Amino acid sequence: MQIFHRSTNTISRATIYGAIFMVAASLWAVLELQRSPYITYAKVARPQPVPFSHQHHVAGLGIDCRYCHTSVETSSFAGIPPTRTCMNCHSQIWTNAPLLEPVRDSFRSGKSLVWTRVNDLPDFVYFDHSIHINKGVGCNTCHGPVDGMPLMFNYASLQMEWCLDCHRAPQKNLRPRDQVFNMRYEQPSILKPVTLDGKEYTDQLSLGTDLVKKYKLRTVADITSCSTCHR
Amino acid sequence: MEEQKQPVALESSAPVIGPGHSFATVTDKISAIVLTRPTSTGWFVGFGVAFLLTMMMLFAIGYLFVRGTGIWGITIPIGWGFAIVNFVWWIGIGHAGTLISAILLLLRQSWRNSINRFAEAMTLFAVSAAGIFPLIHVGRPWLAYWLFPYPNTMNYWPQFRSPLVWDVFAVSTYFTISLLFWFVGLVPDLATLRDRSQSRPAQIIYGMLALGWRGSARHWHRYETAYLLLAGLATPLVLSVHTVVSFDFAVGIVPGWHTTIFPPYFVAGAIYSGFAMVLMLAIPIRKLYGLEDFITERHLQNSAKVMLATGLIVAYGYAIEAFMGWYSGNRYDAFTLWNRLHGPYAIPYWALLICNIFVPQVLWIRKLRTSPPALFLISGVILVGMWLERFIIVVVSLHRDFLTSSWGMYYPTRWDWMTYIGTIGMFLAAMFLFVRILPMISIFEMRTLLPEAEVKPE
Amino acid sequence: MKHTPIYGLMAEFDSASELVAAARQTHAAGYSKIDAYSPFPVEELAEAIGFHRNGVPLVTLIGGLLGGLSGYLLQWWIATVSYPVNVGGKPYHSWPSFIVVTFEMTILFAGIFAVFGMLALNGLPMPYHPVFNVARFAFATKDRFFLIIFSSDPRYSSVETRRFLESLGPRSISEVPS
Amino acid sequence: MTIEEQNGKQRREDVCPGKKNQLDLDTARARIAETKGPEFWRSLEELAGSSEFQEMMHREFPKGASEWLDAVSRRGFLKLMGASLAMAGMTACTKQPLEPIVPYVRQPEETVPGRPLFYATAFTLGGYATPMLVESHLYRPTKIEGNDKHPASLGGTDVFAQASILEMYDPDRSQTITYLGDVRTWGDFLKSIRGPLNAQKAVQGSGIRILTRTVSSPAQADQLQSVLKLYPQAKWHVYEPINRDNVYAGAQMAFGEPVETQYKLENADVIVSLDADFLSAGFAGNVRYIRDFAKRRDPDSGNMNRLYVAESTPSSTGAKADHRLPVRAVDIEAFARDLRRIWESKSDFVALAGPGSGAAWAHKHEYLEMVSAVAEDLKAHSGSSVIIVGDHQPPVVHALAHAMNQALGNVGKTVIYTPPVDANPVNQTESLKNLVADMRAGKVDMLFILGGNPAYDAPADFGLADALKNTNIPVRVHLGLYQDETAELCQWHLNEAHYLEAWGDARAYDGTVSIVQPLIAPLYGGKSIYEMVALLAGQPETSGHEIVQGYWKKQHPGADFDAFWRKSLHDGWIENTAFQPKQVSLKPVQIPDYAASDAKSIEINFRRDPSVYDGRFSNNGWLQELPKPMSKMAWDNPVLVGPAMAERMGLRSEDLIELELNGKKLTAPVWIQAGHPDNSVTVFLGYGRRRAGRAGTGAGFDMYPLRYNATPWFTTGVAVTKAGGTYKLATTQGYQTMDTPEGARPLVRTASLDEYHKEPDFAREDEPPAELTLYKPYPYKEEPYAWGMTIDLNSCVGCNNCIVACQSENNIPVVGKEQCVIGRHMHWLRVDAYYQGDRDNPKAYFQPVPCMQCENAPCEVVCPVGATVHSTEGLNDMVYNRCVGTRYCSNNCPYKVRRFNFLLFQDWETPQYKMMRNPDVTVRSRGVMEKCTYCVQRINHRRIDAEREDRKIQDTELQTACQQSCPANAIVFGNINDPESRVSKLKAKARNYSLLGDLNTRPRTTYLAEIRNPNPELET
Repeated sequence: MQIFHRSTNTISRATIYGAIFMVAASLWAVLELQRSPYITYAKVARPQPVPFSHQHHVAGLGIDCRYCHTSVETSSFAGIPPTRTCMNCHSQIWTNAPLLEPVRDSFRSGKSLVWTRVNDLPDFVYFDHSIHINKGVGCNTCHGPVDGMPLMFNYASLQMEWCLDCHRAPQKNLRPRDQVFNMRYEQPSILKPVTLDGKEYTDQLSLGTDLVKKYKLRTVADITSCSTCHR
Repeated sequence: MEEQKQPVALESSAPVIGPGHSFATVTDKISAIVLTRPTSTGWFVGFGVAFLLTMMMLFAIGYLFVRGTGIWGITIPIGWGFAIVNFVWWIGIGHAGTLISAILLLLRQSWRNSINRFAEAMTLFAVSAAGIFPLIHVGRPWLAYWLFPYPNTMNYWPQFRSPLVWDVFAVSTYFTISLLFWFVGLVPDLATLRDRSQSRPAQIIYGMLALGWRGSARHWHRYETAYLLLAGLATPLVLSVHTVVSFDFAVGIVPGWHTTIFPPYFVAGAIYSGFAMVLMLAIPIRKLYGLEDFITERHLQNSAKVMLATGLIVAYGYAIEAFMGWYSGNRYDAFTLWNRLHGPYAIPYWALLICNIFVPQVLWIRKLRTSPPALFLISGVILVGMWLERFIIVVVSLHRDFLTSSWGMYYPTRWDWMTYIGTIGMFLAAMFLFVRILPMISIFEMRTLLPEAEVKPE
Repeated sequence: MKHTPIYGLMAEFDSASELVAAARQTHAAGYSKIDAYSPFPVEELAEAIGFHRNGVPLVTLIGGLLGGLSGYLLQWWIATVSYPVNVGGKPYHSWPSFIVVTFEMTILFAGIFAVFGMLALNGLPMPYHPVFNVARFAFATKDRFFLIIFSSDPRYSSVETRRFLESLGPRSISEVPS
Repeated sequence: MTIEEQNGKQRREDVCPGKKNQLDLDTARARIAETKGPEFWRSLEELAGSSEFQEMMHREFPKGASEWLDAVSRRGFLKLMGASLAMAGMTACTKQPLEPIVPYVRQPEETVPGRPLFYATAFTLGGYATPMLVESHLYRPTKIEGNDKHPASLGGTDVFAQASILEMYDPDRSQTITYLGDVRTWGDFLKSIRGPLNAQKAVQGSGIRILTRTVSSPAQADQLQSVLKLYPQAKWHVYEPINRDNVYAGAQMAFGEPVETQYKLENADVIVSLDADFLSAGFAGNVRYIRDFAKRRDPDSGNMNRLYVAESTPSSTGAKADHRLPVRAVDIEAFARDLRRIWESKSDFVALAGPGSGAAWAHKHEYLEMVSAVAEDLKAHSGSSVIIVGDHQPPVVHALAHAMNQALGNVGKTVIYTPPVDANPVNQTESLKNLVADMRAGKVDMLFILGGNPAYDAPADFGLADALKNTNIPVRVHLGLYQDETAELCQWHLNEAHYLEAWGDARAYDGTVSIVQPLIAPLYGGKSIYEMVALLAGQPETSGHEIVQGYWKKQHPGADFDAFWRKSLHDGWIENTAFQPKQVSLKPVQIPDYAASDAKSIEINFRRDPSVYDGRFSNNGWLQELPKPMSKMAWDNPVLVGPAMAERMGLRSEDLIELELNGKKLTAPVWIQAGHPDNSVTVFLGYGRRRAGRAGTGAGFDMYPLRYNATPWFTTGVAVTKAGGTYKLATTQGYQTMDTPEGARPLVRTASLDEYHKEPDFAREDEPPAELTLYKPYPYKEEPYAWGMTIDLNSCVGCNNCIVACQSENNIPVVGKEQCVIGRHMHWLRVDAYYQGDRDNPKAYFQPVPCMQCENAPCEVVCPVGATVHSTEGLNDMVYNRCVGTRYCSNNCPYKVRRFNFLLFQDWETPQYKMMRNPDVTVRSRGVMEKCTYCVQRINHRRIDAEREDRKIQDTELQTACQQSCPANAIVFGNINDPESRVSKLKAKARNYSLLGDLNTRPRTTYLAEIRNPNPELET
């Protein structure tokens, strides 16, 4: 006595292969989601009380990073400029631009501007700007072409694998200390060599390896130890 | 396969299958339980109770997730309590099934054919019950998936030197293989049910599960090979699982844990408790469903003998532990021994010795070996004893270790008990469902036991 | 007799012995495309219908090797290449600790390959099959034994073959519509 | 606070080593020129002044402050300048919420966001100041460190000072001014007070009574004097339950004037303590004394001191004694007399007045031996010995001690006399008695209770609470940190500003004056005592800063005042304010005749509690949960009973007993304390508070009802009976001996000085040699740093200070009594106490146990997720955010130093606690294992600073929290790869051993075995 129709043979096999495929696909999707901007906010501009443009201030007006982020060389925290810093100029120029009203209001009332944090690490991660600057990690190495960002967003995923990528091979990214704040800096190439202590470098690797020695970087084992960032 | 054909086998004891049975009677009797026999109110009552207990477990676990493991009695220094005790206990019980189906198959112990099916089912349910505990006992269960190696954004991996990771692999492998073994065994019987059942839905469901099995000679040939290979694989596996579980302790440095005797006597203990559970299930089932012809005195006898043997191995294990405690001259091990005998948990320890060593010795007596009530009772005692053994190993070793300053005591809370009893409920509920919807005895293997199955040479 | 194409001729027997005997004769008679069905495994039947090649063991072996290798290599790679960390002063490549997982992976893969290999080689699942068209075939999973000669057999002829089967003294013979 | 105050504030050097940026004049002047004070505090106004914050504060139960769950208000409040408070929502792979970041409007130029500043100030207890430095993150004080420059501490602190930071942030502190329970403003108070005050002018203030605690502050004393000038008839009363009346009375008896006695223990070869617990917090000068005592305990120095202790209640001092004799407090006098008698005239023992003259006495023989041996030893060390008497001993004993110290020629060498630190050294009990008398006589119209909680802690027979309630005092004002039992009985309650919020000054035990400078604007806008007294003195508007600075301007007139002031603030004390030794001459002392005590009748001792002192700290969770040095008891004050007595009465620990004294009955649980003298019980004050707060209310048993004016410290004649029933006590160490049926375990290893000289490396248990391994050990030697620690069991006096320091530094939660009972306390560092030998007079040992940072760490191997692994510098890293909480590591840790968050122990809601936390340490969530990290956050900061300056970390610049605050210098931490580091040198010592070394865990933390220096005479 025949219970099933012919077609069930095909159907049953199809379902089996289908199931296997579906499981694999969904797993892959989850892993992708983890790295997606939806989770990391990478390259996603945050809402801000004032549409401050780094592009205008850095590229346009050529203001140095440290003018606003004053403690970047001395402290773990780079520093967010107090309203007063904005007003240094904006008490002269754009004095009644409606866009800047929140700033003026803050300065009048003494109530702080409440920005949305852009490069926000989890609270169990302890990052120190000063030491990275000191070892020759350029601002835009991590923050990306800030001078090209009308609205600020974090350039990298800021996920652990991203940190490790550099901590496992710092030579890939180091540059001379005097170039750290140079937004236009390019890694050495045949066309654009970089000179350090009179020596000309045409490729990043040799430059990086020398800088690792020159700046006395700790070993990779050292800087990939857990307590380097977690404590 | 001589003795396989001999109802009256090695021993002049009862046959493995009652007289006067044919392919038809065997088939009908077993499939009837599932297909035609009306569901008794007893079944509903039993299942209802078991189900309620399962709900209680879920409630306890829910509350656990809300508040944290602190609702249990665990503390520092006793970081592991009921959860791990129950885990080891259940896993141990889960050893009988695969052992019966795999090892006895390889040893051509044909009497196994009538008990392997529900022994395997029992294994699956026991392992599932066990599997719950390691998952919920961690502080942050929602992160338990970190124990699996998967490509993650942290570029960080499980730590493969830890016995807990070994556990994850051992237990999940064991469960998967047991499931496959069970299902493969079921396929021909599902086909039988497919062809026997009258209702359309039943036909479709059983038909789908039977994968269109039609008993072709070619299929049977490959089937037998695969089945045998699985048995061959499952045998070392079943031995490895409790060995790995014992590593959880043996690898640690805690006095009372750090000993090389653990793997063998954990395995023995597992089989010990496993058979006890099999008997506790088999005895009532054969009575309720009138299967005395298939699960005969012979089966009870043999199981009893296995218990007796493994029980003696376990006893040897205890003896060696005690001996090493004294012989090693290590002040910590020596104290652990003293603490077991005279410490605050002395009563459980003595109770364990009585349950696991002294009581089972009555199995030397033939009369008791063959008396279902007695066996039922003794099996119960053994299950309690084996639970106590795990309690002694986990809790009593931990509560007084190296620094006297950090000694402590362990008192289980109501949540500990609810979770434990709940898992028993879950286990029983699953068993109830199993006997109701699947053939609890392997029909096709029973057929092979019949004289008419023999092919007369021309 | 309808015009539906015939899948084969099926003879029903009462015992395993008869079936085996019949199968032997059929095979001897030169029929190659035949099959036999029994409610339980009958050892002699496979060779009786002339079936010898069995791929399952090989598949299982492959599975085992695959599992074992991947298990060990994974651990080795994690511990020494991907993220080497100093755990309790042990060497990165602490191979003794890696044995357990390697073993379990071997068993797991071997088992899975054995089962699914078997099913695949048997062409299962196949819920629909012509033989089920024969009503009596329901007893193939109870206490009856069947022998079929497929119509695809070169020596098949509805008349000749039927006569041949009858000569084997079956309980009954039925045509299997496909 | 007002502008000037802020500008007046001075920063101690930013204690990030290498960059010693002493404040130079210009920048300082520049700042003073800069008048932007308010902005200076802007962030804090937002925090303390913001509406939702105030609202929160005024709620009755701030605990359930739901509005703080809303991310912005909470985070905005926390993440000032983005200084992350490490609110680790430690779940991986979840989408992070958008977080606000709130910059200043105008940033004070001295602040570098992300770098802490350190300010010098002082903590005052019983009038005595403990100098200290306070770590401040963006004007949030987070951690108290010892002031290593200060002569009175040399860098140590005591538990009360350490824990006082929690008190400041206590959400249960009184947060408003109330009149009969209703919220009022300072203005309301001023209005209502003006009339009555003017009325008092007419009668010269004859109706004004001011009750303060002990005042050592010159400025405040000066204020009060001026008040008394304004109102000649007004009276200033002083009372503290833990007072030094007997000390001053004893001095009076001996010298005819109340002088302060100071000890120079660094010069003492032989120290005799007559019931004086001079090594524990609460004893004037204990921090410095511990340091000096420990310095002389080094067995290798060749001049190790010897300590004899005859004491009633077992104390850490007794535990450190080379010879200890349990004597009931009443019999200490006899001991003193006998001592004197023996070395004055070598009379025979029969003539002794000692205990048991008459009654048979268990320790008679011991006693006789001890007295004579001590006498001999003292004689042998004339000029280099010292006799110290406990504050609670009667004047006559003090007088005897003075006499003996004189006769031994110790004065000027080991003992010096100075004017009293107490600015108004009246007999406080008398003072309070008079006050109550006046109250009852209706002479009091206005009563100002400034600090203190007399309604709770006054002698029972004064019935002060009753007097407050039932006598007609028109104006009763209470100024205090809490709405306590006294506040309840006063119409007006003013919320006091915590000392970390207000200006002030105070004297250390040696007289040195420290300026108390505020670390933060008053969280609840409280007033300091100074401001309150100023009001009485008729200057209601003067700020604390003006008062204190003004006073010192008077003392130090002249142009250089600014420099002087800044230096004083910066260093933490005012130069040349230490008292000069005072020449005093011994009067012919009329020692009253000895009335032998009744050896049969049971004695009861009232003692300050090692944790909550007199009860003022009873709402301080850190202190409540701090295991008391000897009993390891937390959250309770059971009655201590000696083993002999317990046996006789069939008592077991946790049994309830009934104490009856002067007809008053009181039921409390018993704790059997080894070494407690027979026929004597000890009760600790400060518990059973009714209105303390969420931690203190209801904890323990109130013993004050038994404490009478006549017998404040001890008396015989208490009736002890079994009450039936038991009471669960929370002890963090259930088992206080190293003995097991299988023999004693070598945990604390000790030897006598002679044995040590004979066999210096006796402590080294056969540890397996490093090369005994199958595989290549990790090459730590190649690293620039390898961190290690030594703990000198000889120096450690078990003062518990390290525990609190660690708790404060590492955001360690308080779990409460119930959790402690099951053994879930969270202290990363614990101090084990072991007793050995005769239970009636055992030897006692302390052993601080942090994480051993084993090189072969058993915990790491078993962690399935690699949440605890080794760093290249040998740290046993614990990665909270990776931990899934299997607790396997803890099971496998032979030292059981790992702590697990079984429940959500951290308070994630109360905003004050969030402000208090150390932003450099992750706040652990539920289900996570945690443990000592060697203060890795400090290591990392120092390393980064060092690397920025392209140098190595110096040995002295990096200190763990426990090490920094250890008064005894028992804990030394450093780089063991540097042979020159202190830690390497100590590890090279023969008596250096590792705990459970035979397990081959290779701990980085090792111990220096304890060496005792017993008197050969007494060695039997």
